[in-house]
Amino acid sequence: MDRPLRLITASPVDRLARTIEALLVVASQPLSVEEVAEATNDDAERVETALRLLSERFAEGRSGIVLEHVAGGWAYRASREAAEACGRMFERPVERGLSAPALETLAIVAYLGPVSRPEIARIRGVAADSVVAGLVERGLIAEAGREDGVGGAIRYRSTPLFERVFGLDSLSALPRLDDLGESTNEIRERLESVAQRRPA
Amino acid sequence: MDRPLRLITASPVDRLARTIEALLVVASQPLSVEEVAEATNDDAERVETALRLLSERFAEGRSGIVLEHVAGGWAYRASREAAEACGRMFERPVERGLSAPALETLAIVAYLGPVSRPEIARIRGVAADSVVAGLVERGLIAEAGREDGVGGAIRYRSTPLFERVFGLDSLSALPRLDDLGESTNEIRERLESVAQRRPA
Amino acid sequence: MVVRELELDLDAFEGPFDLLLTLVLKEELDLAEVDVAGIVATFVERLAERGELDLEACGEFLVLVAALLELKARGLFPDEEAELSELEPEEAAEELARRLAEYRRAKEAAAWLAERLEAEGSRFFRLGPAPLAPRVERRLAPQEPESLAVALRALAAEPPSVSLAHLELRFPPVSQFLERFRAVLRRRRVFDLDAEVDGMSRIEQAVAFLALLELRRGDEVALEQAAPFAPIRVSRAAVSNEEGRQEWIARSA
Repeated sequence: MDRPLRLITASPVDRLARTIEALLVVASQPLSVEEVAEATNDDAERVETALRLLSERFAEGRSGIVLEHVAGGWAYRASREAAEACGRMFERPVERGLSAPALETLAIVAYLGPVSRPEIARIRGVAADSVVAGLVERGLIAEAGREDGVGGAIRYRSTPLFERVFGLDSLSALPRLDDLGESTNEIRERLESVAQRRPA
Repeated sequence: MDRPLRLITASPVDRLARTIEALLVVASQPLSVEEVAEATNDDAERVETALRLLSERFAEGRSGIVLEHVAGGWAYRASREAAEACGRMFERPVERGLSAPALETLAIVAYLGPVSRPEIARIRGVAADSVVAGLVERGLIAEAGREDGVGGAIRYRSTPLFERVFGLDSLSALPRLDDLGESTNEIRERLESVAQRRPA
Repeated sequence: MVVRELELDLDAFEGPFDLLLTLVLKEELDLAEVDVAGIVATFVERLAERGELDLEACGEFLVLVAALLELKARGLFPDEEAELSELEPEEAAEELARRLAEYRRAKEAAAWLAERLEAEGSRFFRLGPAPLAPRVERRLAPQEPESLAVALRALAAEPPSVSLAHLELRFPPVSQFLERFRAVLRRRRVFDLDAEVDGMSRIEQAVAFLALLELRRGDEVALEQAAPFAPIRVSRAAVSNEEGRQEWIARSA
């Protein structure tokens, strides 16, 4: 029991523990012992020892960061002591509106849908991938088959949630756009021809 | 100097620090002092004190988790010591580097943004479309409205991810352009010094 | 080698380079009459005589000739660039210097970012939500349907007629040739400049040559010429770490 503190600080297991500490803070999934052993180039037994060490350090009541063993492996969570503050942080206020790219894209899907990403990109003059993904995630638009059957681009349409958010009984209740064209096709053609003349 | 250890452990700032520790481990973005103050229901000054305390504890060389001020807020990252192990397990945000055109475009957007593709093309002298699309896909730049309001070209700005990847506190941490290159006047002076206005 | 003392013997002008610049800036010599390619040829001959490449002189020469070419290109296409041709030569020179400075600063900033990226390469942080973080539901307040119509009308609006043409460089940018030559060198180790620029205008050929000088300056290529006016042979610089890195980055572009 000679100077145990010094020993621990310098021991290789502690170095391994620090590395694991780092891996866990970067991971967006729980990490299994095998995964950690592979990343650290160390053996599973030593990894387990280090993880036990860490779970003592990152324990409820002792630390705000708590290391927990869950189904898929090991991961950090917030301590129970911090639950209230976490609640406040994640309780997002209701968003007042959509970003300009999201609104443009949503308008195209609502009026012209079902419509594919390449078509949206042509009209907006910019790749639509991330904006479309965001709207799908929020449930405002959804996939609606493919263009020209198998192998064509995925098409999107607006959802019932979209209609609720915009207070519409159905899509036919959308404000009229007679000034832009008499039919959906005419409006679509007009938008595409304007897009071609827009400065890249 | 009575039992200082006990005192520190029980002090309210330490409790606050533990709560902040927890918030940071579940947050998806760097947290500003204001956001932390709001979540913890505490005042900004005390939050700052607690953060200073934490950044000493989570410091390079001392811990695998490193707390840093980046992109306008506080966030954890892995220690440099653990970089090798992290490299085996995770992809870097900019895994395969950036091409020279991509870096030039990124520099223009970071310094002059919001800026449109035609403006970027004018400065670089070549079309910027695919380079801009690539940077958007990597999340380093994002749309920021259109030029001249209605009907204009889409403008772009750099993202918080850009600041994090490059380890910048904020955009104002970029070196001043004047310090990097010759100014217009210097170039003009150079032309004139060579021309030296001889009696013709 | 002192660039300003470069002795020129052109159809329109005989004397040192700095005198030529003085006369041009004073509008006592019409730049349209000046054979810029001839100046480049003279410079290359002097370089060849010295046997070794004077990088400093090349850099200075590059800036000066780029300035001359820009001014000349403007003068040669007055109709296509009505707005620019209205500029006084003084203003044109200033505008040119401004643009050169702007592009140079963008390049310097890019170089700084590249260094920074290299230095911060060992920076790892979590992208996305933490594994055990609560799932956040994004709720949207009730929206006005009219905002959709407004957004679509904005997309149908005629683009603003403000032309950016007056801001564009008529004169092919050096960067265009830099990228082109780099692309060629990725496919082939050696090429002849003459074959690459065949069919281009003289101005384009001159700019292509400037690009080569710049590549030489950055040690990306080696240049060989058996004799003055013989074909210029361009080869990839000996493989170095730097080149390996360039190629690696280029592939991921």
